[in-house]
Amino acid sequence: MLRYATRRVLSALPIAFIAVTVCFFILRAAPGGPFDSDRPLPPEVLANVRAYYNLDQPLFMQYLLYIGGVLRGDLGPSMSSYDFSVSELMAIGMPFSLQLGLTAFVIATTIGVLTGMIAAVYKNKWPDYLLVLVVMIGVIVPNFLIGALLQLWFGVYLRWLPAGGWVPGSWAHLVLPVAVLSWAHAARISRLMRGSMIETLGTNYVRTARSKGLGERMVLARHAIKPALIPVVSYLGPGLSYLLTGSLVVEQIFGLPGIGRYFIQAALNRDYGMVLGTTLFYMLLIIALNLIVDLVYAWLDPKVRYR
Amino acid sequence: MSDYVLSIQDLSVTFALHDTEVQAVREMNFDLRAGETLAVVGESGSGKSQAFLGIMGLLAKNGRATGKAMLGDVNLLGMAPSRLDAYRGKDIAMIFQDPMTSLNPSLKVKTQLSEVLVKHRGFDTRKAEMTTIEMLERVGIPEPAKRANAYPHEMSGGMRQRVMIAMALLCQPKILIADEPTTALDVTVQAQMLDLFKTLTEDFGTSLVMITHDLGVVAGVADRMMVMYGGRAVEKGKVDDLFYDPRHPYTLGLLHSTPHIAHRAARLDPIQGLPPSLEHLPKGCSFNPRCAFCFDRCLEERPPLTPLGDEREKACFFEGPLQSKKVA
Amino acid sequence: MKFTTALKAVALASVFSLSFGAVQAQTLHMMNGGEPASLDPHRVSGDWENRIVGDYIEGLMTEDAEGAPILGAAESYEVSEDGLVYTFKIREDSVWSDGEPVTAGDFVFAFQRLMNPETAAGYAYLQYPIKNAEAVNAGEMELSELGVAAIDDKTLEITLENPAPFFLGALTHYTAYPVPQHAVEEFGDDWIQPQNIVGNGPYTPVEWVPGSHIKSVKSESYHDAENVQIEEVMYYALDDLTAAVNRYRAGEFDILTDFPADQVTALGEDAAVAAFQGVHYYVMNQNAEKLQDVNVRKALSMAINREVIGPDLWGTGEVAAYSWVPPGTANYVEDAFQYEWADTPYGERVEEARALMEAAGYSADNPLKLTINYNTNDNHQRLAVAISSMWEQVHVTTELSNAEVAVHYDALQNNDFDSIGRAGWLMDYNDPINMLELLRSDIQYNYGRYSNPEFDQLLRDSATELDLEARAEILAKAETIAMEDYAALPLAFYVSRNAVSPRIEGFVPNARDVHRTRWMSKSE
Amino acid sequence: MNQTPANLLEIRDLKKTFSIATGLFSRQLTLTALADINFNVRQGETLGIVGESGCGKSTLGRCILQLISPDEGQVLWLGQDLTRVPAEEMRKRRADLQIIFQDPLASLNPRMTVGEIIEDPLRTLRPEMNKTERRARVVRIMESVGLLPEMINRYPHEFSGGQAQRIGIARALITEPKLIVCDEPVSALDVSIQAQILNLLAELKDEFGLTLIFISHNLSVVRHVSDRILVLYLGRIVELATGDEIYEDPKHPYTTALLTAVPIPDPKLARQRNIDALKGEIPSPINPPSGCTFRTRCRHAQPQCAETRPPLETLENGRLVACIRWREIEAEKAALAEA
Amino acid sequence: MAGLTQKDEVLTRYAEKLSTLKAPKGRSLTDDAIRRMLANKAAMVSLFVLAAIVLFAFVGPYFVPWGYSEVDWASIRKPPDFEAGHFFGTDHNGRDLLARTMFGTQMSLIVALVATTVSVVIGIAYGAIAGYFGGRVDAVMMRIVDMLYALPYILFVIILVVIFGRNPILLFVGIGAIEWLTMARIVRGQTLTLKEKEFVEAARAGGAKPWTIIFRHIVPNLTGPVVIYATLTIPEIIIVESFLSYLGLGIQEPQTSLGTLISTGAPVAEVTPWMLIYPGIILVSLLFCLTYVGDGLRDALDPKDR
Repeated sequence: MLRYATRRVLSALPIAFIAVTVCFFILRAAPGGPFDSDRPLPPEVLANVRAYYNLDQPLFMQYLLYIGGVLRGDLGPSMSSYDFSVSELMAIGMPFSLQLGLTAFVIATTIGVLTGMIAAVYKNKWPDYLLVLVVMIGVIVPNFLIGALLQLWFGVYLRWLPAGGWVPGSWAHLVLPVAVLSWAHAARISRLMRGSMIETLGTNYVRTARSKGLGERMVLARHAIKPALIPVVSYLGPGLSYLLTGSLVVEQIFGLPGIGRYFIQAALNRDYGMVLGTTLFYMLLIIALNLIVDLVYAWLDPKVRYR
Repeated sequence: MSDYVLSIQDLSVTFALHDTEVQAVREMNFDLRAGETLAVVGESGSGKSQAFLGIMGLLAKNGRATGKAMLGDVNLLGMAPSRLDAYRGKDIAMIFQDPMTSLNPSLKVKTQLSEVLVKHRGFDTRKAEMTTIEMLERVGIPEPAKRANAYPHEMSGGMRQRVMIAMALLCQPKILIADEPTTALDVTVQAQMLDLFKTLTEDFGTSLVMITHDLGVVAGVADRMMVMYGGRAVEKGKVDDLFYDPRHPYTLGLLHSTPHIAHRAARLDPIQGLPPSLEHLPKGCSFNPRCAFCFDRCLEERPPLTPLGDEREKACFFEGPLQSKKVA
Repeated sequence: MKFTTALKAVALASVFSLSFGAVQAQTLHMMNGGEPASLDPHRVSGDWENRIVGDYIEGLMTEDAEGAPILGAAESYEVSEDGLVYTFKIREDSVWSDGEPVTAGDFVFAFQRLMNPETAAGYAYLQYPIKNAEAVNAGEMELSELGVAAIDDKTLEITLENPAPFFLGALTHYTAYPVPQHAVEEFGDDWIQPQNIVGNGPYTPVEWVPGSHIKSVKSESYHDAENVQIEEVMYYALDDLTAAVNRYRAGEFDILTDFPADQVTALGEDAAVAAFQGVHYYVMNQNAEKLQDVNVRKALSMAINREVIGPDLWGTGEVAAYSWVPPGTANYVEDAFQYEWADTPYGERVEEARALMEAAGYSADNPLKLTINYNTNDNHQRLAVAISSMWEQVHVTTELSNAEVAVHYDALQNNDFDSIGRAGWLMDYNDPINMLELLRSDIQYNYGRYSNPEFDQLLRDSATELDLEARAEILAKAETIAMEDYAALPLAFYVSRNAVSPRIEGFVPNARDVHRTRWMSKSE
Repeated sequence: MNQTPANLLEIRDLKKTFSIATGLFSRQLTLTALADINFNVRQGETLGIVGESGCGKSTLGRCILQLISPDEGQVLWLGQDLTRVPAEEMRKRRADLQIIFQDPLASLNPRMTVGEIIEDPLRTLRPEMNKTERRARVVRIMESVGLLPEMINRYPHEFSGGQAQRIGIARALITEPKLIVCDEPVSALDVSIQAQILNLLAELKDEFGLTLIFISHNLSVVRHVSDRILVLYLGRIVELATGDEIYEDPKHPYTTALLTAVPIPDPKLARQRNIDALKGEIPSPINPPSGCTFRTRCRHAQPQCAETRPPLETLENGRLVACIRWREIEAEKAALAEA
Repeated sequence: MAGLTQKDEVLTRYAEKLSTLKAPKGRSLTDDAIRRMLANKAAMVSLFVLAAIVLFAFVGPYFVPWGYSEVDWASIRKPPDFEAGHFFGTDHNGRDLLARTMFGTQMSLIVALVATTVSVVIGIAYGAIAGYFGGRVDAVMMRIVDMLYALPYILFVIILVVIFGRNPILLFVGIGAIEWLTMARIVRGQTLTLKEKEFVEAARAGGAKPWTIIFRHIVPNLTGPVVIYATLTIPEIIIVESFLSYLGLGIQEPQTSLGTLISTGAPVAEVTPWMLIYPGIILVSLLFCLTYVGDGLRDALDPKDR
């Protein structure tokens, strides 16, 4: 299994490398630079600044320098933050983003699986309709809108929860962001789970389990859940990608110190180091989590072995 | 107290479709003696499987079984699933056609077997697993302790069906229902399997219901048989009687359709036409469009199942000898 | 290691964390806008950084509650007759927050560091009035040749290139702040990390959670500490202004330093909108064939109904701009210029403009095709949409094209745009030259490449003119020339938008939009 | 070997392996599906091929039709090696060689009407025909296989298995083939329909002068329709003989075992029968036993069976058998019968 | 050989027979699907609403008094006003919200269709090639897809948009080009199955050329899953578009889309609620309907579970 994991990671690295390379050159090809703003710098100052960031070097040299840095774990300087390097900003934002993302991921997956299962068991009865409706909101209403409305409702009108910000250790500050972030994911999981559970409940082996007189709860818990989870689990990878995308918005709306919000600002400001750093981070995160997802998958479906 | 372990009275199975209802099984009656083997023969759509799924409470959600299925003094039909679970797997067990899909692909073999003992016999896991391994050995699985730890997909079709049999027999049920247990298997494995059925039911004193479309399978193992057509039993009786002296044209047709290894006929003598759809059963006798002996009465009236003595019953108005008349 | 210190900052944040709801009376919660790029005065570039930096470092001059220059770290100053040499006396009791005295040497060190090409300070040019500054910054002269010298520990002498009546105002800018030489030399670039940082201002930063906030606490060693009321300031970084308003309304912020114009009603009485020295304008690309005709440019300008922009389009009441230099600018002639058609009713103006366009050969069938380039922003977009609709009346069809800031300004600077480009300018210091320079032919902010030798000459003349009034007249003349040339399209003067909770006192709306925390206090 | 010109098809040393890639970077496994296959098909006969699942019988059928290209060996069609015929020409040659499949519904494109399905081969193989001609022929052939021409515009899913199989047969017949490979044509059908289709095939064979290769796992069916029967085990021929010979006098122990395993629809016979079925199950073709591949399940296996692969021996009148001990076994049997 | 070769006489007879033949058209799979679809109430209601929205978006503009970019200087930021003909009110530029909502709906639909088409085209091409050629080609191609799944693709969309500007066509070709992964997987899986189907083998036995097999036998049988997935992709893309609009990377003014309208409306939900409510209602009902129609189509085309 360890060998499998290692090989998976190793085989994912080239694509990460290619992606970073492509990003690097696309970013450089993009019009505008990190120091173009409404207050342009005088040429001499600009020259100083460019020298400071090695931007005066030939492009390929810059690339080599960057890659060299990445291999040493140094993601280079951020062009919009003098006091912290990209690595430092990542190191600060990462624990938070991970906490937020994984909390949402776990909660959403759990809720999605549970609601999907309930909906499947009560197929075409009122619990099914109700759950499907509630869950659909997550897919249908854009998350920035849900975010703004929840903030307004729970933060401004009711004042039940903080409208934003982050105080370490305070769960109250995480409630709204996690809710917004999980909703869409939970919705997708729930829909998938409902479908696959309905299918599983119609399989011959569930019929076999029933014929053994196991009792409905046992049939569900031991015989149906695991196989029904298979399509759900294989969606978790792409689902995670969606979820992290959502975190860009959530971090921005709720003013959270994660790294998601850096990305957008950085892309707009041509903060090369930051864009690449964020991209790389998300990529590695997704690769890592995909690996975990695959291991879970192998556990669920014994036909898949680590080869 | 009857000597029947299972007594089915007026069993009907209906399925609610989008805007109609389809009756898959109509007014079925039969009794099963302890230790005997009853073959239920019919082509696809004859209702043979649905009848027994109905008895086991395993119909699809839109299906409903009515009538009585007396397991001793208990009526299995109309029982809440939670109560039914006390009998299913313990007193009455079932084996399905397709061993590939009937075993849970994500659970180890021993888990799927031992849970039956845990549930019905109250064994602890260890004891249940021990018993499981013994049972696997009994059904002829080599290296049972090792195989118990395997997943179904790691086994061949024959092995899987052996596992299914082992699973069904764990609690030494009174009744074993085998729904086309050998159809998906090779002839050689089929022969082994039939052998196994014979030995095990004798050993455990289990009554066996063998649902099949293959008369060859029936001939070797069954004591009595019931032929089904269009959701109804059309002929019942001892195996030898039905094979050597069929009284219903359909039974005869089936026999004539089955190729015989021992003699090569120039032509088979098949039943003409196609089996009816359950949604549009012909008026009168359901078999009338395909029947060579059909006459006016058959078109209007449905022949009831009438006893002929010596446990024999048939549902046909035609009284003459069947052999002499050729298909029109 | 920087890495570990950053983590410590987070750890620190947990220790200092306040439970939500229990707002301490003397903590000011300020929604400060963007994430600071740095706390190093030589590295920063935005007003959001200025709020933090200006609270922990004090220059020779600082701002009063109205934003006017007053003495800061200096207790007095003298200016030489020719206006070229400024001599400052630094407060005797002025110390850095670690107890080290603030010396003239710190200032010399700071100015030299600012101009050192290796520092790569983006805003160094603001201190170019200082003798040899430009050459030093370009690496053509030694640092020691910069016109800043320490006469003794507490006396600083600054020599200028030319007399600059705005120089005292320029000294309030963070580029003129001192930096603690001892700390910078000890920690290098890390002197700015919360555990190393020292300042001479009323507050000292103690915690920085990037992406979330910076916290500063009152510095007891500050010379005016007894009058500083607020004990603690939280500067929150938040890009989403709507979210900011929501959090303000949820009681999480005391001050919003910006808000979306449409939310003005949601904020009610709390909204503090004030004129702000700066102008929104449209650049007209003078190199574009179709804009060569001054009458076309005039017609375009006339056809714009500036009165609807502030009150209706943006909803924050920006004043219509019929001139280039914002009203109330210091060292200037009052009402120096205004278009003569400014008071003509809009309908008539449109008629006149249409006539001009028709004279230039345009008609409904042969419209003038323009593209308005603007940087992505809701207000800019609304303006562009509105103006394109206004121009429609004078046979102009417009295409709108937006890009984000970097791309937009890159295009403007390289004169790489079709015809019209949006721009805005906030004055760096309170002097008309800061506005008028934008149209000088040899300066890169002159995006439209307006070029008039007469105008350029007048600006040169003003630099050597010592008499303030005469200088003002020269500049006024220059403004008139440029405006009559329709060098650019002034649209509206900026306003600053703040929302201030009634709990806060001492916040005075002003044209510089500078509000130092030391002047404020907070009540329950 | 007796090579009469009446041989329509000759198979020489045919071999086919499949490589199974277990993963992108892992090593490949080789599965030998067919090896050392040699036999002839005579004009007008029906050759049955039997064996358990996985024995290679379907692969053999497809290799003959060049739907799969064999690794080695020749498929001589009227003396010409089909494995060397260029693809374009092979396509034209397909008019002569057709196939009927096991799963009648799966073998019909669900989005085409019956008429289109039956007509389809004509479009490529008889480009000279116009639409009416093609249609007329479709109607004609539909009648021949017992389908009502009114059904020409229906879709496959509207038919039952038996009817669908008739459509499949019609499609195979439309090009006027000389040889049809019937790959388990009745195993998916109900008993009563099975017989109808078998009868139909027999009729059509006479009517159109066809030669059939009839693949099935059901020995009773094969016995019923075939003139000669080829028994395959793990990709190799173990016996080839006429139906009567196979049934009455099987030489290979595997054939014997197969015969005893066949269910007999006759209760008395069935009860008498000593079900001396095979031990165990068919080994994996990826890693077949050495020597005689059947030895692991053979009652008569001796140590020497593991050493050499038994050669395919030709007996009188072209009968083939691959067992080094068949004579001894025969003697044993005779001795047993006497005792 | 008595059979077929006696062409002339026998076949002429059959040709005559053919001309008088009454052969009723059978129910194709599509007919069946349509029938099932018609029986699905939720899907039919959704389809009806969807048709209404499409009509609203594409025909509506001809019946409203204001153009989508026309500024009414008399009413800037005004609530619905029937006298002035602003049935949905106006935005902060004095533009009629009804006209803009119509235009925005139109744009969102077009964008979704373009992007979906792109994803379908790429997905089919990629999936069919991988599936049809199989083996190593397939393994490598699908491994690439697996790995691309691991990329935070929205980041690339953002980078692309930032770089190539806000050309809507380009933008949504871009989104489509990234959305194709799932499509490719579905098509590939389906192709693999179809390729092994006996009717494909039958076609080969009937002498069909490879491209005939692909276009006549494989592609038509892909329609089910492709249509199902495409209907599910449409709402997905509308959401992605609104996300980009929120980031300020959406459609170029004065053109608009539902996403843009909502992201401008959301911040002023309290001040000028009509700016959020009307486009919001349209967006939500559009997506709801698309989802139900998608579900309905799936049930209709893939009637495994009924």
